[in-house]
Amino acid sequence: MLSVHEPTAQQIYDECIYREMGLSDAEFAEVETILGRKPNYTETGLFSVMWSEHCSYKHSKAVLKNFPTDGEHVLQGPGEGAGIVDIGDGQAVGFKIESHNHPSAVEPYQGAATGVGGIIRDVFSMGARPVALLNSLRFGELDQPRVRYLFEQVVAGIAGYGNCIGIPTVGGEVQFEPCYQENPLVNAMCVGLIDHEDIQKGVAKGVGNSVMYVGASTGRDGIHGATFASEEISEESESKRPSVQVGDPFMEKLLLEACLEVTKHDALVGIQDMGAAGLTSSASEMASKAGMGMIMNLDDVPQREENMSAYEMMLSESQERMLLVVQKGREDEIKKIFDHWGLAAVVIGEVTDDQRFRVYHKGEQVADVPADALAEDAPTYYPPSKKPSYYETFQSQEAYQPKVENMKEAWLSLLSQPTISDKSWVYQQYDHMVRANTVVQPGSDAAVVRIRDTEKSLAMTTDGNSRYVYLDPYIGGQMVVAEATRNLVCSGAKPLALTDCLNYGSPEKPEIYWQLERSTEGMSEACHVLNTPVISGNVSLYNETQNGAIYPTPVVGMVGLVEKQEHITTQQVKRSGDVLYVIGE
Amino acid sequence: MRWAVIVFPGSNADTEMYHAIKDVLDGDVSYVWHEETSLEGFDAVLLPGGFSYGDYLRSGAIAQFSPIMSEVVRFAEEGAPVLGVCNGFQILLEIGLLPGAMRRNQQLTFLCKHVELIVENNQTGFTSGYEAGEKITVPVAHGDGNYYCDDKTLGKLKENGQIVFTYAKNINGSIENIAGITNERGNVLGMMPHPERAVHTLLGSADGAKLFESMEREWRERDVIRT
Amino acid sequence: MITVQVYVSLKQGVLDPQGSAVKQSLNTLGFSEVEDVRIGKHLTLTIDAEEGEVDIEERVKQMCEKLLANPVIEDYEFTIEEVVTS
Amino acid sequence: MITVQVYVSLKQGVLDPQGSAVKQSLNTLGFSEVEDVRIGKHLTLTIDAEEGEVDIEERVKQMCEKLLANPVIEDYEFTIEEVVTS
Ligand SMILES: Nc1ncnc2c1ncn2[C@@H]1O[C@H](COP(=O)(O)OP(=O)(O)O)[C@@H](O)[C@H]1O
Repeated sequence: MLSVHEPTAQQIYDECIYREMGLSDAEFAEVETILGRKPNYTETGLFSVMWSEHCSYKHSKAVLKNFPTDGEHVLQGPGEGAGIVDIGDGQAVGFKIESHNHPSAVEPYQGAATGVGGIIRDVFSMGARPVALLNSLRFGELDQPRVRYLFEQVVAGIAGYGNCIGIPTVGGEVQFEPCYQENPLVNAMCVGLIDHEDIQKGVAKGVGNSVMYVGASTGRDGIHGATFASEEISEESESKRPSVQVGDPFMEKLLLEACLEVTKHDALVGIQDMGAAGLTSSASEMASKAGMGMIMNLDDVPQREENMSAYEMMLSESQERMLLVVQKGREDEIKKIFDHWGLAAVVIGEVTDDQRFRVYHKGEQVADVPADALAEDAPTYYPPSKKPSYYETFQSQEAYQPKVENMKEAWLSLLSQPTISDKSWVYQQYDHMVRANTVVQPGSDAAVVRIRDTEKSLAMTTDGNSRYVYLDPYIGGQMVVAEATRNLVCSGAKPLALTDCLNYGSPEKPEIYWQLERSTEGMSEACHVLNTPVISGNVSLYNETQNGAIYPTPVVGMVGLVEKQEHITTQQVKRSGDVLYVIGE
Repeated sequence: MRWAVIVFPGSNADTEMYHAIKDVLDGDVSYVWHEETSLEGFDAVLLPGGFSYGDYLRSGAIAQFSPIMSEVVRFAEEGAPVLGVCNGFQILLEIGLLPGAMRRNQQLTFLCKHVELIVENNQTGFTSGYEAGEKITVPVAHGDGNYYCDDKTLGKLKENGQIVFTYAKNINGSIENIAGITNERGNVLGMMPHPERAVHTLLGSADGAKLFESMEREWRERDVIRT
Repeated sequence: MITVQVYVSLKQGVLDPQGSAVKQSLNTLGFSEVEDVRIGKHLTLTIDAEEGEVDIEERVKQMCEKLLANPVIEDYEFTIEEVVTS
Repeated sequence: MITVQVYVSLKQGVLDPQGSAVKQSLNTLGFSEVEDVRIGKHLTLTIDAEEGEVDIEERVKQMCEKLLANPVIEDYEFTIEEVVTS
């Protein structure tokens, strides 16, 4: 476990070691230009994780620009932990969805659990109290033992984390399709409530202010997890297995309560979760967003394992950690709050005005890079796009007209499809009632969670239908947004905004990039028409194996406002004798 | 009447317990952090659900050693009412205020849903507002709710009427469908289902309200006798 | 340094739902020779032996009885190994 | 009858939140000599040896790799004991 010796800057260059870390030759050359010299091992690591698809969105930034992101209710659009929308009376709702597909493919329980943990941190780092969780899952067909194992473990992992931390998992969806056999999708969404004045941002402002580390100590977990999430799953990823992290929901519960107290404290300047790419991304993003720099001393970072190198600490993805910027001289006030919850909060650095990100370890400077270079200046690609031949073929075909001979049989066979059949086996494993606000429980179109001491409630849903999107990405993209909207309206809510998770194959393949482009255009169109801006989201690319890519799978999480409790409507038939109507075409 | 809701690190159904007392009784209720050492001035103690200390090792095992717990034991021994729900029940078992132990649910998975309970004994300070044999609907949400005790203990539970609630259908493998039991004296109740989540029809059931009303009535009557 | 291995298992006669499920799965996977599975916990404690002349065995027994095992349903056993640190 | 004891433990370096919580609790209870706790599983398998001339060791290895341990985060070990039935 000792990291014996690290390659020198010259060796990294000569032996192209940066390639193993995920940087292309051109990207490495760009790094050299930025630094005016060859990067050392730690620095190469910083760039490789920050410029990975997962952190930089380098292949998807261009298409994301299409999404409408503002509206009169939007208080915070994409770019922070979660997007936030106004719901009146000084209150607001914050939410976001995120994928944990690759970790769940190798260690389904922990992969799913830490996915839930991560999205919860995104929401409470904004200062919002998480009030509900949802998810969207895709697996292969259930007749495969491995698929059953993945399915059971993913559901158990989501339950294990959400139930323990005490946030109700109120909804979601599960679909089964052969294309997900080796590449399951696990998307988790968290919804939080916040008062306008409590909204926090992840910024490192104020020269001399202290950078504090709180939560779990750092181990060698998930090193290179972020780059791992941006690669195809292969035999090789098997050997990268130790990069999977283990979640500790109990620690996160303490962290959640402590952070919500701290976000109301005026000594706090900024706060951000250490998610993918851990300390590196949280620190450099906070500095970059504020136009500032930062010095960090790794000797002060709480460590769980011995002899960790700077590289390992900077890239560790140990869970349940947060980075805070606190007014100089007021650190003890913040420490006191964490102390009550049995958590350590330690100063590990300070904000500078030189816009550089400098890291020290054992008395030596191990990294010195411009803060912006890691975050804002990451490369953007405009990959070639090509209409796939399957699409042309489908378009030229006659519309398919199913012939149903025996209505009853057809009906029953539909109902027995795992994708359509009852999901109570899933949602009964989730505590969907904890906190006693869940008015409409899983089993209806959207879940409804009341807001205590008001007449208002929030309706929420996750939706996706990748078969449609595969057949026609543009129309399919529209349909995903429309379905989510319908689910909310049926529940008595006015849709407010959405968050999305774009799960696709490799964007470096022109046919797949085309799917990504066309489907997001369709989604954007629907968002414009339905007045549901995109306030947050996540992209998961490279979802493919030797057997090909998954269907293009955009998943939408949408939240709506129910003004009065009497407006809440459920799906179930209420009384015999009631009349059924069909509305629409 | 003053109610204490004990909060352990990892408790997560503490807020609904608190609000149940507020909503049903408009009662005087306070949170008591587990590091406190006194229950001076309180008339009833509520141990809420959740995952105290992550439920690591065994549910409720570590929480039994929290500083407040020796005070809870004293409180119970003086005959004052103590209600433990879900994780609260598990803690009461671990510390020995109630007999038996919990195992993983027979189906090995967490179970959250509304279930039907039978009120087996309405002669307790917790259930006097129910009819004997009444069927009520209350949600469960647990992974370790499979109640176990040896035959001798079971015989005693039956003999003393300590089995207060049973599941109408066995949902988790508990012996004799046991959902809730009291101690011999009848002032400590532990139950896996969540009455505090069933105090409003908006949330699916209001059948749990009578439990808190019964506790308040019992206290009032005892107070009348005392003074 | 002393390493103590503690084994906590369900008392005989107490049904082990987890063990039964694992047995079932093994049988389904083709391991039909498996007749019974019982699942317990295995705790590895690292103990600083230098802290006074304590009776380690007695101390570990206390740990088991107070916290590590629940005597209502569980039995425990342990082994103590002296570890030579170089 | 053959009894196999299987020990499944978390790989070195993998976070063990359960072990940390138990260590904390032992320390608070006055067992300050405890420096580390790691928690794993202990499975006792009862195997019918008469089912053909199988290589028990190989079979148990397969069980571990297929089901009992998750090689991503866990290591396993086992011991085989012949039990003489009277
Ligand atoms: N992964 C999941 N997590 C939580 N709830 C789920 C999940 N999958 C399905 N559900 C719930 O089960 C119900 C039925 O789901 P689904 O079959 O997808 O219905 P619909 O097509 O009407 O959305 C919904 O209320 C949904 O929220």
